[in-house]
Amino acid sequence: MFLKILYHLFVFLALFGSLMVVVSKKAIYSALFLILTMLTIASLFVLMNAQLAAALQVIVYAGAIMVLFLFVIMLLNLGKQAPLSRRSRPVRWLGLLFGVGIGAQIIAVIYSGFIPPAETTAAASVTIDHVARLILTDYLYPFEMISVLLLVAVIGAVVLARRHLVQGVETVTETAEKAGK
Amino acid sequence: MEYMIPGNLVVAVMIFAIGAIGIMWRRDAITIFMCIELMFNAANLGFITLAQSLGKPEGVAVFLFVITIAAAEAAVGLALFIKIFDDRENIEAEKLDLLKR
Amino acid sequence: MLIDFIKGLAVTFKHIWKKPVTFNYPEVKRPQPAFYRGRHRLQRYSNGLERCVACALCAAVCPPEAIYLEAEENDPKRPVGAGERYARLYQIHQIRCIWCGFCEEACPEDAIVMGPIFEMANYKRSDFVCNKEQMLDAPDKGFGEPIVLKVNQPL
Amino acid sequence: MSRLLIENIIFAVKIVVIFGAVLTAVPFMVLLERVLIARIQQRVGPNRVGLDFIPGLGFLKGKFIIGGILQAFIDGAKLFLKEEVRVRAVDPVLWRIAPLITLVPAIMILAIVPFGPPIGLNIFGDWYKIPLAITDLEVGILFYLAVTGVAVYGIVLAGYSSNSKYSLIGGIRSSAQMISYEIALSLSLVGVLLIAGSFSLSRLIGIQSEGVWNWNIWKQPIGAALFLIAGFAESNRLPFDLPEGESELGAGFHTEYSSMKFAMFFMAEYMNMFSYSAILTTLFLGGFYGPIPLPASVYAMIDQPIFGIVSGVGSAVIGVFWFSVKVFLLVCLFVWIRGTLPRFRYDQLMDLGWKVMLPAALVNMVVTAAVIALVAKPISAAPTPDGPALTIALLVAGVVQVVAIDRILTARKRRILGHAH
Amino acid sequence: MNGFLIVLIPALPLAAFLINGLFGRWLGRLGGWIAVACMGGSAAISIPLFIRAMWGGFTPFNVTLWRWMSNGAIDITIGFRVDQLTCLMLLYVTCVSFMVFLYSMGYMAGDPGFNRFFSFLGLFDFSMLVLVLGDSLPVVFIGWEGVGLCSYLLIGYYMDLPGAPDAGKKAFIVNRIGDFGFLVGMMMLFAALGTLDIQKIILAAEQGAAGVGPLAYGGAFVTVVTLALFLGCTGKSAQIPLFTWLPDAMAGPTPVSALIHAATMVTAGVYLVVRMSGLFVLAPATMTVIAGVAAATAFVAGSIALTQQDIKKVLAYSTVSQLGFMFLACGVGAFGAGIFHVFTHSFFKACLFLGAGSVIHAAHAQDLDHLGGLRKYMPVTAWTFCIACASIAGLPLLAGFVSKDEILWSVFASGAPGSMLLWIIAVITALMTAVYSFRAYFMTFEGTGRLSHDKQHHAHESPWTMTVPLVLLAFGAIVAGALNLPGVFGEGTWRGVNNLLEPVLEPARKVAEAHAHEMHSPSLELALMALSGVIAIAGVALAYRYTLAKWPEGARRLAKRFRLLYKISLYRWWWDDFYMKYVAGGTWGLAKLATWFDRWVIDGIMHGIAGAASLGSRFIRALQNGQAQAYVLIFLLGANIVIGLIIWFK
Repeated sequence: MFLKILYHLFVFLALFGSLMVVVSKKAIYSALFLILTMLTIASLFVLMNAQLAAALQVIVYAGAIMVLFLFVIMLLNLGKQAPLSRRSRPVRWLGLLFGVGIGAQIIAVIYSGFIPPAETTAAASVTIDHVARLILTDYLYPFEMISVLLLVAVIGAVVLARRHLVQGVETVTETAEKAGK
Repeated sequence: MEYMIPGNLVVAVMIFAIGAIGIMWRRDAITIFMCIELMFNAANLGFITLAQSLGKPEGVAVFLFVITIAAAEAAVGLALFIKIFDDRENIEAEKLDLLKR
Repeated sequence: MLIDFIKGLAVTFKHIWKKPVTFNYPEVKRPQPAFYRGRHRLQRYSNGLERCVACALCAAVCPPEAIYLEAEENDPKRPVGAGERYARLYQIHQIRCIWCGFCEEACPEDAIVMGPIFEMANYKRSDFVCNKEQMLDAPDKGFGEPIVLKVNQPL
Repeated sequence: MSRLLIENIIFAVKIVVIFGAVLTAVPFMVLLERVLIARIQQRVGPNRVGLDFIPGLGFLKGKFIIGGILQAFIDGAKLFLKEEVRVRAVDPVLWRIAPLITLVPAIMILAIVPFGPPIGLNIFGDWYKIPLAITDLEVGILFYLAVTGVAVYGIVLAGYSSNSKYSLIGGIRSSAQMISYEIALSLSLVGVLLIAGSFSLSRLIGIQSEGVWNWNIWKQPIGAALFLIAGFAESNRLPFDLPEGESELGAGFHTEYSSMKFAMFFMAEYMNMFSYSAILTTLFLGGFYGPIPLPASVYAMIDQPIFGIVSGVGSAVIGVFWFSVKVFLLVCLFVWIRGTLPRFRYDQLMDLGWKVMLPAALVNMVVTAAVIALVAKPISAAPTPDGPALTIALLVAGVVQVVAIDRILTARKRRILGHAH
Repeated sequence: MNGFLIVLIPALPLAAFLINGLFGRWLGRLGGWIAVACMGGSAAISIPLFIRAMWGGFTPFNVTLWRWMSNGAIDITIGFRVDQLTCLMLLYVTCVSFMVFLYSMGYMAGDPGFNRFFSFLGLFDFSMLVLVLGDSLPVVFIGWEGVGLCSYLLIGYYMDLPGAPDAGKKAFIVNRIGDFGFLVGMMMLFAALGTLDIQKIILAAEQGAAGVGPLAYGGAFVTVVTLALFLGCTGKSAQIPLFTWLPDAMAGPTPVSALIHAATMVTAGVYLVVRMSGLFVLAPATMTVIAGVAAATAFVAGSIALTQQDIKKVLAYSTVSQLGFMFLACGVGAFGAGIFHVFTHSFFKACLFLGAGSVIHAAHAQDLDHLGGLRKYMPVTAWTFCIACASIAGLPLLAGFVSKDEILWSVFASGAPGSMLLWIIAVITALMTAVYSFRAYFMTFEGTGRLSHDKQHHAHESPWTMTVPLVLLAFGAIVAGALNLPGVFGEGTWRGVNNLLEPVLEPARKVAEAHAHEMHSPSLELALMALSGVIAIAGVALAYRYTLAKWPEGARRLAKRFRLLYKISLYRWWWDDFYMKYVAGGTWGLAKLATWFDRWVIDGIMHGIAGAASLGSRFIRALQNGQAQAYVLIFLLGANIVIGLIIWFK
């Protein structure tokens, strides 16, 4: 009973948060509501006993990605945004239409029995052990590719940031290094 | 547990739809980016729900991949935004239409 | 590099066991050196007469013009000061004063000196105007004989 | 009374007791810091409001700490009673919740810290085994990482919402610093996790149970050092207190805060210090186990049920004692380092995080994994300490790494400074 | 013999590599001694292993180290296979390597890159031992690539000399071409069998011999696979057409030449063919190709060696020629004879290279025209060189005689298509072998000294670290033949290597017997043996006549009389020029053609299409307004339609 109330609270918070992401005027509020949504989704994971997923969701999304977002918002000092121009209005309303449409369609798919019914008797719980074995055996190549992707992303980010440095100031250490040489 | 499976999936779909609509409703690129993250999250919720209910670790594995991709995307995307901001003092998606030319 | 770090830690660790170098202030006060330029004092001769002759050199030399004095003729029968005149009113504005010590230098009679007192906090601005009575030494703290000036003699 | 209800009540009591104990400890940590810093700087330290205010204890006046022991409470009272000043330009909502977001994660970490071995309690004829930790999660370490990851938002939001340049710079610095050191923090723990083969804190303590030689610090010297340094960075303690940076930023992110809200930031900093010490103790310093294990017969004797109500009190007391001693010493270490090192420059901070700590953590991870694979330790189900072979191998690997890092850092320093000296 | 010791065999050279590579700067000469000790340790493990395999009870076994990667169909473990063939290979690889290490202590003394050299040597030996020990093709391939890399590093060791880096690159690139063949063969095998484990492949091959499975006898698939694998072997073992790297590789230090080109790397190809013999015999076409290529290589390289001026070049072409012999034996199905020639060859060729190195070390000259009469200065080198020459020339009863005669006999007796032609070529090559090897010996050590005065003054015997390996190797060059006396002396104990390899070669033998031709009589074998002895002696006599007795007028007249042949030999059959002009130049011309084609044909089509598209896109351009949001909108529309269709058709 208690869990059920909690569950509905989290569901409400998740939907509310995601709605506010779209509706909020200031970027920073959007970001904060996004964090709220992510945390409630993590809570939903906990309710489903997926502790690993919950922890990773918080660590990676809330702990790293969203901090980056906040960092950029603060760096760019984004305030309230102006309304869309006249030209974009049809896009906006059509987007609403199609968005609602796709949501309705997928929900229809869910209830039309595409998804296999859950095994009501305690399905074999998914532990870290299982996931680790799976990733390092069957999903080894995706795993390696993801690693390479991360590496590429890191290099890309460094390159993007680096050119900025070369044109502008150099760090104190670099200056000192040059002086040392 | 049982009430969670269709419930979570429906929630996931709704969040997904909200994210998709948000992409078209918002003006600055960074919020659009956040809406994409929202859609990622919705997908994650679906994956984990199915993984837990069917007892299949594959869902969690895919969840891990999604998270990693999101992280990579955030790093590069935000770096790009900073560069764009340096270049033209705003990051409004409407004005980023160089692809047209 | 790590050794340097450990050395630094060792230095601070040693300092933990050393005696504090600070004073437990209100109870224990740090002795001031003789040349400390604290609040002004007005000195006397050993016979109890004030040294100040109200020449106003101090007021003239004072850079922020913090000294104000009014002179008065000495009554020879009951002299207050040793000279022809004495300061009826002698005020130093301590908020204005910059503690430069020029008054001390300028005084021909060694009447004004700066003392060791440094606790001068007050609650009202008006209390910072220091009067002669606050600055004068006690009558028995005087030293030296007054030089007898001609102008002081009855003609 | 159903068993479930009683267990929940025990749970609630544990939360209250632990939370209360740690919150009470915070003022004393402030006092400890002030006294210790004073001693390092050869000052007397707080000695005004002491026990001598209590009638009959006047003779204590001016004595060492005793004289200032109430300072902690007086400080608290001052902060609570002060007038709160709110600048009109702040973003009110964010400005109000920022201190809360800072404080709550600092407290949440306590939920997974094991303070001592479990005790048994007899309630209405049933024996309950009560572990002296609020909960023992399967993913305890991940929980810890998640909570520390969230903690940054308080500071960032405080910086942003204050609508002041200094605060904003403090917030930006904080977020960059957190991102940089979070990775090293997480990676520094991987070695320990590999050794334990689990995320669970109880298991991590279990493998360190038999004496000082089983403590993880011998197996993971680099991991422990990196965790400590990253802990300094994450809790904004002195060599890394750039978000506050009094001399350049006023007070950084909390420039515009006063009174109770400032007190929350203040408390959060000390709570963080406490939690880091506690986690470090648990992961690397044997947790609540003493350096030399007592013989089993002694435990059997002191753990006997008392009045048929509680059992295991003896070992619990010993455990809490050792835990407290270790945490106390680590807090002293925090203060000691604060008293020793000057603040980093910003580029040095980034340099250290990305170019020293991250590679060192990665190398440590790989080396640890390789050593474990070579010594071929099967992951056993029961949490038992490993044989000395693994410890010695990892210790050797760790020492080699320490020397290598030292040489590399020295060479770097020489290269940066030139060969002037 | 447990797994730990087996792992130690490659691990010790690896340790030598790590120690010298990481701490060499501080260890100095001690690092070299450590490397020698490591290699000695490997040899000390290998020798008893071989003795047990040869005379004691020995069953092949596997050592599985760890699972490398496991993903769906791919399941690769890092593991070692120790069988009779491996034992034999281990024996001479480790022994010769040990000699070379020891020798290098003297030869490289005082070189600025001393420890770098030893670390490379260690890595090289590690790779070679992995190659030999690997139980599956990927592991073998690791070693295969490892020796390729190390040969690049070692050949280009004198990186400040003009030719060395280029020679290193050449070796590397030419090897890559061969490796490509190896990779292709490996992938084809994997695609067909789903495994790369050598034993499983051989098992599948045995089924193939019975006409079952993808590896059916004489099928196109098995032919292509074996040809691809053989392409790898031609690269690594310097066969036509990929042999040009080997002579250039003489730019490396001489011990490297001894190690790489005598005993280890170049024999990898032969080893692979023998290891996969069960597979190769299934493709008679491939066997014919191998035999043909090998005979051509032997002949071409032997003829080139006749006229080379550089002592190391002579030895290099001699190596290529001898490798041709080995492949010739494999090509006619006599794998045992081939591997035995590898074995004996490693001793006398290592001895020759090390002797040449000793000469270079002492005389600082390597041009035969400037050497001569060195025997009185360096008697040990001279005698060992002489013994090795006699062995390679095939003077009766020496190791080289035994193994080469075995090959000749196998070729003669195989009855394979064109075997008589092959045999004649082989005999001529054997004659040439005797001539060029003794030409090198006579011109270096006998006759009048042609050294300049100051160099002659400095000529001296080498230090003990260099002479001891020479003596040991010369000893090997004499007695190694005793391990496998010709079959005519009976099939007993002394036919050791053939008996030893019997279990390994059994699948191949079964196939061969199933398709057997007639056998020849022992008396014929004896006769041929006598013939090859005579040929060898004749070769020596020829060499004596033209390099000592009638030097230099006789040689000059000979060159003038066979002007064309002389030119062919001297200019190395214009192989390198051919490659330069037609392969490199052809590529260039092809590129020009492609440029023209690209510019006028492709671009023309492109421009046409583009024009059409730009006309057509006038209408579509309205959709492409450059706004990401509009694109997302269209994407959403598409998703709507797709899901709608799914629901509709459900």
